[in-house]
Amino acid sequence: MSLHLVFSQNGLSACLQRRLPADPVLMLGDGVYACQQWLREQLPNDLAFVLAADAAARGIGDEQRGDIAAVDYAQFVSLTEAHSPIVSWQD
Amino acid sequence: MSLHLVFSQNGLSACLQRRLPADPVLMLGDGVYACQQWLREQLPNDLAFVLAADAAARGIGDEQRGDIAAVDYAQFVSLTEAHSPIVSWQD
Amino acid sequence: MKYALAVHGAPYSSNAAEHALSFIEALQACGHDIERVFFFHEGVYQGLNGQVTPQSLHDNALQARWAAVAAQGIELAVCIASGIKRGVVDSAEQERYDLPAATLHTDFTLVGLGQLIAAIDNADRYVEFPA
Amino acid sequence: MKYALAVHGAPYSSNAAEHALSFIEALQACGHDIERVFFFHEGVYQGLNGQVTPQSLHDNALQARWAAVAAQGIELAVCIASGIKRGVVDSAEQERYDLPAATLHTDFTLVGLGQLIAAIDNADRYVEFPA
Amino acid sequence: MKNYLFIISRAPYASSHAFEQLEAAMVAAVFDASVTVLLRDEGVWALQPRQEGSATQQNTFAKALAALPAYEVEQLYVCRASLNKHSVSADPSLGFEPMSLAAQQRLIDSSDVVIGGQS
Amino acid sequence: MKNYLFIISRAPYASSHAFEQLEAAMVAAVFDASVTVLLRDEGVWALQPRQEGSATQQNTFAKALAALPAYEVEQLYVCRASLNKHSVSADPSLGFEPMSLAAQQRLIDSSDVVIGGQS
Repeated sequence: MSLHLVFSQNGLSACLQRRLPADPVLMLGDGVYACQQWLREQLPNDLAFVLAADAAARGIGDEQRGDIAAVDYAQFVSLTEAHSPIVSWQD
Repeated sequence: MSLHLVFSQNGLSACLQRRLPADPVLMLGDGVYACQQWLREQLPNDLAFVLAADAAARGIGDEQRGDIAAVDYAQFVSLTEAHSPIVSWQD
Repeated sequence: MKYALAVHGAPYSSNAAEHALSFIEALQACGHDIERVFFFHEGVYQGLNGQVTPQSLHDNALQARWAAVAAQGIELAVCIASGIKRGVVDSAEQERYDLPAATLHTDFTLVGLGQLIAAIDNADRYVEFPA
Repeated sequence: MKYALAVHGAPYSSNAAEHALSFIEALQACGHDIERVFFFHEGVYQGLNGQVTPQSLHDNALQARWAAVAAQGIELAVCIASGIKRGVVDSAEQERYDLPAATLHTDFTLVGLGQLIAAIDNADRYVEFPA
Repeated sequence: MKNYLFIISRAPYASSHAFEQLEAAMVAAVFDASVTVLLRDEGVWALQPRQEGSATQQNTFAKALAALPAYEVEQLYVCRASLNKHSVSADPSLGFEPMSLAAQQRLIDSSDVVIGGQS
Repeated sequence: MKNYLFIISRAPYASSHAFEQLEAAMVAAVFDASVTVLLRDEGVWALQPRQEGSATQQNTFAKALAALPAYEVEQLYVCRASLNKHSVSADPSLGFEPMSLAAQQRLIDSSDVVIGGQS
């Protein structure tokens, strides 16, 4: 099963069109701004993650993130252990 | 009167929202791909220009360009002589 | 007329250099003056001194074209703040920070952001070539 | 597990280096191996040897962090084709093309694109940090 | 001196573009130019409340914005349409006034110099 | 060897990203890997007919694409939705087969390695 790394808001759109519905998505860098789109489209929150440090830097807190889990780099590593291929979406 | 330099398709959208309706627009680089949007929105063709060399490299010919004039660098210079400020839109 | 120009893109990441160079050549053919060319943001990479033009692009050797511009007395001004953090340094900065090499091409010069504003203020037109 | 990593972004143009470095540090804490870090496209600028970290960012000195990675025997491999056209050259290329300076930091090495493919093929995972 | 409009259209942390634009605006102000700053498109993320750049060892961009009035850069605008598009609730303490697209058209037209084409 | 999917999502002439992606795909093929190329989003401009890179002293990207079969890169796909979005009439001589989004989902899922995150 693939893991998708999303680095921008446009990246999330491109990813959502091309990912299997059960694939998890990690939003990082400016990708953390895309968590609002995830919530708006009512996608399953258990498949979405944001990188905690990048979200904190940008002021993306619980309000913007809802139930999407914030993960640290160790959890980022765990996600990559469990999935292949790993696909990056910058756009 | 301003001259707008548009370097991408998104740049044209950002420009069109913020330009006065009589301002001319020169599309160059990947901005030449935006001439289809110009035609689709039925904007006045006498205000639009594409840089000939960039259009030729990308295969943007008469079919895509319609009545939008292709200009060389000397004509690009003339446009900048006649207008100020000159605003670049990359996006 | 007097023109101030800015280049914001690195080589191969955008057409900023090709556009600026062809525009400069056309400005000169029209008899205009160029106050300064300012390299800002990633545009500072245009000034790296070790670029090897791929053979397939030999008609478009950017540094040879920049050299021709510099030879006419036009200042190719690299933003010092944008440059030194990215590793584009002249020999003065190399000494100051004890760096292994000067990486700025000798046709270019490191200057402060004030020189961008001064050039624009002296010019009739400002044209920016983005990344 | 064995990981192959790629960095596609230049310093200050993207978070590619910060992401890759923190990811590498976490991989090592988890006991994973890193086959190679490959710098491609504008990522080659990570290897420039004259970068001066702004004082305000001194906790985030990228080259000091890359040095720590290299010190553990992990290859920091700069794509030679992407590098030399952009001006990122080692002393061998400096001599070959008669350039004014070697601009590649000694923690990095210039290699061919084949080394990207070889690293990926030997690894269990490939992770790419875009521009 | 001419009057300058600096447009910031990129988000602040993934690249240093917005920081560098701000430096240029401050330098223009030091030269006694009349300086206006406009945030548009992804640049409006600069006004997101509770930024904490230290989480990624960076400076906090909102703090750099807050320093603008000390440089006598006091004409601060943000595109209202972009705020709405990205659902950003701008931190009001930063003093950026929401501006319509029509007003942005007039602002650009009345500027001597517009800087900010990178994005 | 693993099977590789190279995704090109940027237009060919403003940056060398697409050219460099293609070089990487050819090298993987030289290593006898199974290589697939997918053009999506602005990458579909690579198939625009009548390109003439020499107009800007560049190589013609379509010619580089045409060389792929010589490297035994023969699985060539283009996103149909992106072609439609940009109104590109792909040059049929380049041999790229239009692919639905659903098929792209399966293609990505079945690849060992996906390269092309820059854009």
